Amino acid sequence: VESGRSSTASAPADSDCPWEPDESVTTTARIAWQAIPNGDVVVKDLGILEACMPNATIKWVQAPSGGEVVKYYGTDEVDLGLMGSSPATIASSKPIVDDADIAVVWIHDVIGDAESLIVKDPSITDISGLKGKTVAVPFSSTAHYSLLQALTDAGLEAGKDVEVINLDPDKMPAAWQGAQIDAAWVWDPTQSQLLETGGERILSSADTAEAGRPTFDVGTASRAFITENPEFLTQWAKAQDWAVKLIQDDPATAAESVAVVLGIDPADAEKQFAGLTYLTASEQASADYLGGQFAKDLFNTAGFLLEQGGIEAVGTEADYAEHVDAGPAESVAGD
Amino acid sequence: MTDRHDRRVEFRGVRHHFTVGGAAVPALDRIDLTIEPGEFVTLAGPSGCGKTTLLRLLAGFMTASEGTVAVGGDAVRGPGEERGVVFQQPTLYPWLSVRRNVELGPKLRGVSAHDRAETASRYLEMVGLADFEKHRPYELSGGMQQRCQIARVLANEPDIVLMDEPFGALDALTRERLQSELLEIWRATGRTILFITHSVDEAVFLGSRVLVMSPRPGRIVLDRPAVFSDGGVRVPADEIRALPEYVALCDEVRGAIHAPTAVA
Amino acid sequence: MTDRHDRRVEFRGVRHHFTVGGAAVPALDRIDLTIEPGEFVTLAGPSGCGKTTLLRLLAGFMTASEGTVAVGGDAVRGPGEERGVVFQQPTLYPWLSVRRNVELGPKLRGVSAHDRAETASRYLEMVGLADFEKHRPYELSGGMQQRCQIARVLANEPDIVLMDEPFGALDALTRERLQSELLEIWRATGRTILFITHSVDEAVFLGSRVLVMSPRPGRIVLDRPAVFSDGGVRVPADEIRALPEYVALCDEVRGAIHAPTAVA
Amino acid sequence: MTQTVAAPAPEVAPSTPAAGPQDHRRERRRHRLKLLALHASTLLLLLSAWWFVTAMEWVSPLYLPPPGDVWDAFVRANTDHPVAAGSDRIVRGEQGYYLWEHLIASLQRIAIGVGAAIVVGIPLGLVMGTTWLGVVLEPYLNFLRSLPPLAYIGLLIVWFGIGDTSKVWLLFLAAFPPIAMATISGVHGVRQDQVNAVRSLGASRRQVLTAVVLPASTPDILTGIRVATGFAWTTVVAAEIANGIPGIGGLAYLAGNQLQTALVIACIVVIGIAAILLDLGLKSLEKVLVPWRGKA
Amino acid sequence: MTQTVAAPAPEVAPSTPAAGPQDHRRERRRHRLKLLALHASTLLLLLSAWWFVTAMEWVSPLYLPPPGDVWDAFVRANTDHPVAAGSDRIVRGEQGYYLWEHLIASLQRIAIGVGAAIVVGIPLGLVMGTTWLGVVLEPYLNFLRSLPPLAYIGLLIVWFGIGDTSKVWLLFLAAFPPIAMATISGVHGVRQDQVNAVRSLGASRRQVLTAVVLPASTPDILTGIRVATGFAWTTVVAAEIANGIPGIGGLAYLAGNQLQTALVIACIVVIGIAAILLDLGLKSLEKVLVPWRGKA
Ligand SMILES: Nc1ncnc2c1ncn2[C@@H]1O[C@H](COP(=O)(O)OP(=O)(O)OP(=O)(O)O)[C@@H](O)[C@H]1O
Ligand SMILES: Nc1ncnc2c1ncn2[C@@H]1O[C@H](COP(=O)(O)OP(=O)(O)OP(=O)(O)O)[C@@H](O)[C@H]1O
Ligand SMILES: [Mg+2]
Ligand SMILES: [Mg+2]
Repeated sequence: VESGRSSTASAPADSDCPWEPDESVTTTARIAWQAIPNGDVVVKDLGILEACMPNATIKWVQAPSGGEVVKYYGTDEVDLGLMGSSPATIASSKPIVDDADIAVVWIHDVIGDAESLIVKDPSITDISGLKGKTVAVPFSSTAHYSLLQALTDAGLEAGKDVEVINLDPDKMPAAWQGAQIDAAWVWDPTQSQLLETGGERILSSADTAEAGRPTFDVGTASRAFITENPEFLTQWAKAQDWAVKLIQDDPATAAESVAVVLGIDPADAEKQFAGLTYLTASEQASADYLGGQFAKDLFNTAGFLLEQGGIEAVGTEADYAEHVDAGPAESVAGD
Repeated sequence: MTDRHDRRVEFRGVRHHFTVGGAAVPALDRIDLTIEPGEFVTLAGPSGCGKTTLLRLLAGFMTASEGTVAVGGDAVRGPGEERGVVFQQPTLYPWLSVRRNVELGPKLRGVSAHDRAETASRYLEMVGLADFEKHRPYELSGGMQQRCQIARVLANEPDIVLMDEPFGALDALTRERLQSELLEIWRATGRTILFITHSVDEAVFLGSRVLVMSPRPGRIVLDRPAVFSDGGVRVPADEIRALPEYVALCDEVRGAIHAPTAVA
Repeated sequence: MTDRHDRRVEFRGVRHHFTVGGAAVPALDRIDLTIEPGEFVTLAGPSGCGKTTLLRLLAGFMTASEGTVAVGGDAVRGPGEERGVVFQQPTLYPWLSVRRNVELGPKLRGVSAHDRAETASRYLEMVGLADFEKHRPYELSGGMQQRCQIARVLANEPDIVLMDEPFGALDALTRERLQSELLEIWRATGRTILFITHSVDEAVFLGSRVLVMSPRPGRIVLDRPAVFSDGGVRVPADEIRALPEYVALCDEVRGAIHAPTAVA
Repeated sequence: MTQTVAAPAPEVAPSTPAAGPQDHRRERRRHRLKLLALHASTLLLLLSAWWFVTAMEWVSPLYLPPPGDVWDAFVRANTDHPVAAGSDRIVRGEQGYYLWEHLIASLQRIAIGVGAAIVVGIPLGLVMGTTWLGVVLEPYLNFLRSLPPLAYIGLLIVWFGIGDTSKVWLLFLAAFPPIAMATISGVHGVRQDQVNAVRSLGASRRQVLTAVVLPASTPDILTGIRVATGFAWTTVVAAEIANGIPGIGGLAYLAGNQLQTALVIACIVVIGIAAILLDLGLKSLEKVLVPWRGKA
Repeated sequence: MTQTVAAPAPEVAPSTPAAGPQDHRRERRRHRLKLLALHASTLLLLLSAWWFVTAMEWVSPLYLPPPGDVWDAFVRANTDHPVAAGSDRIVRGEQGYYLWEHLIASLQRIAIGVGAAIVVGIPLGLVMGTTWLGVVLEPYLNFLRSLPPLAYIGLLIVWFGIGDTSKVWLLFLAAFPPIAMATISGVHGVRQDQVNAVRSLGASRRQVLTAVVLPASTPDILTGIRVATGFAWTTVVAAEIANGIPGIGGLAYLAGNQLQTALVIACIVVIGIAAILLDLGLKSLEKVLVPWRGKA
């Protein structure tokens, strides 16, 4: 059995390139993807890249986490990859920055209600009520970052006032059912599961974003690859932009693709769109995001991560700006 | 437990074959044999004729392909403590010392530590291994292993003693000592003994009944009573061996073993 | 390879003790012994006196605690194909058929399939196992296993044949046949043979030199030349056994084995 | 499963009464039928217990879905089906492959990994069991066999990429220490006189290994291979977490992340059954290769 | 590590020339020293190879940091230190525990898990190896031992919570199949005549097991325990992924997620050394319990 077969038994109707294909791109691109409901998996499912760059070779590599994607960069196994903003920050900071030379070229989504703090006891209505309780979160994830941020903002110290334990999302319902945990900061499908079994959402990443600590799922690329393959990245960004618009304009169709890749129900997939904010190329290129603010977000995240371990030192804001490249987004936004 | 004097051994129409590579290899042809309680049966026959097979059937290690083996009227369904077995190849437990090997049977039967130590000492003394009681079996010579095995079986005081060439690896002196010890025990306790040997002299000297088997597939071709081991005839061994009846029986046995006609 | 006639065996001041539970158990006391090439040395002695230990030292399975064992002038440093060993307890390979066990030596030496098949057939025939060549060793009787071992060693044509009670589990007839076959081979090839036996008759009948060991720790207490196995004396076995010299030597050997003084 | 019938077991219990040869064969057939019935009823019992537990809602279907759901997931994973009821987007199995294709992919990896482990582990075990190399290498072997796969999969990816090669290496590294250890243990259990005998026949060092030590250790080696294969199965998920599609472990991992418990359990059952069948094969190999066990 | 010196090995090679008893002791001391030197030099060689590879930057420090970094991480993990250079927030070790505390926590779990596996696995193996129960249960044992921990850890959490109990259960479930299998294999290798002999001495079924089958299988069982302990070590990360602090596997997992490779490797080295020491203990147990190996 060969790997790399497309998911479809019958090809979906619109697997043609939505615009004029660029036959001049002949590069080989290895793309790390993750099972997250955003434009990336829509592009993958519909074969946009393959259709729009018929002479390029696209290899999709499924990765279990952003940390893994960073490692793949370190050993030159991939050229592009999706990761959360935390791993992206780690990858842009000492010491990892010496080994993985990447830039953020795309924001697949801004995490909103997709990751949220669910509490079991309905009488707890805000985060300060968690004092003395146990909260589960997958460590090193964007959710972990958001939780710690929210706790800090509420004047609570993890480990002292609140017991924060590492738990993978798929284990959470079990611990929840057994009353082993009082709350969890987690994403779908576990989030919905906990909500269904009587949990209440008291905070979400949307709130932390408002408080100035946004979390993202970002598209990254090796800087060497960016330099050598500008056309590829243009086509790639075009595809991502197209997918973002598809999610916005025709969520049902996009949800179908997400459902196929994630192996879930399209209705669930469509529901999950609501918790994430998708940005078009022009929005991304603006000063609010890749055009300026995003480097600051990385810098802020780094300052926070330093306390948590994982990085050795926080670079300057300019250092982080080097690892943000709005070029591909701009090239599409300019169209 | 059945009384000792009911322990009659009966082979009824016993045949046995082994299966080797799909083919049946006959080992015992047709054995009909009754051993009365208290008999000292010696069994001789050419190498590979089926002596061990017969003994193992009676021990309950295998089931005959045909016919029945019964002890005290009950078909043999497996090994039992009333039938002690001295194996042709010493079968001792390397994880136990010589003494503990000998004590094993009484211990399994729940005999008190003191009593079984006494029993073991007696039999270890008898077979000349008192000095070696702390050794492990693999630290004994071949003949010593055989003696240890004999002590182990006798210490368990089985009604029927099955011995497969027990004295085969012993020098003449040790052998003679053990022969007379065995006779002593037999006379004193009236146990049934089935004793396989290659020595015609031993067979005639010890047995109250001498059997000879034909070459494979084994049948019993000679079955003679013998009286030389009988307690009544308390004569020195040398003199017994010089008796004309003794020499005659030896010759008869030797002739039966060598008879080429015996091949069925 | 050293020429056969240089294979003189020398024990010089050999002592050996085993360590059991921290304590030293002496097995061989002080052995000084030279065996000339072509001698047929028979070795007798009470059970546990150290015969096997002596043989294993020469075989190279162990190193003497003291003194040296040399063959052809070179100290023995391990087993070698020029010294074939028939073990006291049959040591055959259960994953090989009887025939392949016998063929093993020639095969290891790279003898062609055809030649080794021929050799194996000859020796299997000799020990009477031709019909059992396809059996596995555990499908043989005890005596048959011993014979298979003998065939295996002889088929490898070692210069020095070390045999530890090789005929112990055989009936008289088979034993006599193998005795004369062995003598035949010895006379024809001039091999050196060290032969442990408990049978005084066998020792005297076969040996060109008869040794007797004292009880543990073993020393050599009797060392006599014998001529009865010599090719020159082609007389029927019965007549040899009736010779007064024969009877005298037997008595001397028996006396030496039984001598209580021998305990050092 | 009827193969297990002939399993050699020391007759600790009294044997059955005497019976003629025809009786014997009939007896055996009856025995085999009885065993089949036993197996079937055990299985049925388990299945109904499962069904009962879920029907009573003692365990949330999130952890243990009813057998019916698992069956549905199994069927779905083996067919082309619409992505959702009513949708006209037809997908093939799960993640683009039928379940049996996922299984075959994993089986291939296991076959190569365990195959290499056998090829490397047995000679290594023989050498380590018989020479000073064993003393030197043993700590490293122990080190290796204590390492969590998670610990070194990163390094494997560096060296062998994220394709099949690194997965096969992971399975190899999981499978070969038990084989090497079993071989060493087997070697240490070889009767010294069996080695002496063959050396007296003139065997060289190499010949001692091939002619005696190897065959005498075969029972232990086979047990080692069985343990190693089982271990490889448990490692297949770890190996396939990264880029493991097609692969039944990778599928189980992805499905687990999506809380699709029925599919996870379908995968597990398939893995388990495949493992049972493989092990039966290895066991019958044992019967062919080591007929002398317990006899000599 | 000098313990391994006395490892029994079939003397495949020619033995050393004859020597007196005093010579012997001196010889052995010399031998021991030689081995120590051998071990030390092998280790040194490995360390310098490691250092060289990283110094030449052949492998990214993301996967294999230089020995110095690992040492620093090790020291840091065993001391109170500021959370980052210049910060005045002092933290204790890593994740609030010193590294050795993490190790002890994991060791406790392994001890309980493997201990229970021994207590359950040996009797189960004995029974399965000698009765019809083996035939019935074997498929399920094989099923169990093929399951990836990931597959059932969810169920364990449902039943036993996210505390130590579920972790110990996971370690138990990993450790007991190899022990049971090794026992079964050992039972099948018991010489039939040894069983016959004890039955002729009047042993009951139970007594046959305790007096003969168990001791005769001891070498296999010990190998099984060694294999199982190794498995338990490899499983400790999986067991401690969920809420596994303190625990050296949990620490390694978290450090891996944070791409702190030096700390991961420090954990791994500590795990490996602990495993080597544990295994040496088990091996010397073997020497005490089974002195007859290879002799009878
Ligand atoms: N397990 C077995 N499988 C196949 N054949 C066997 C088996 N055991 C014995 N035989 C065969 O059965 C025959 C009789 O064997 P048995 O051991 O009873 O002989 P024996 O009279 O005791 O010989 P010996 O005096 O040499 O011990 C032999 O031909 C032997 O090959
Ligand atoms: N491996 C061993 N460990 C300890 N002691 C041993 C060992 N092998 C032999 N012995 C002791 O050495 C002595 C001589 O043994 P050996 O086997 O040489 O006797 P033997 O003359 O061959 O006796 P037999 O005629 O009974 O075979 C015996 O007392 C025995 O207990
Ligand atoms: Mg016999
Ligand atoms: Mg001896």
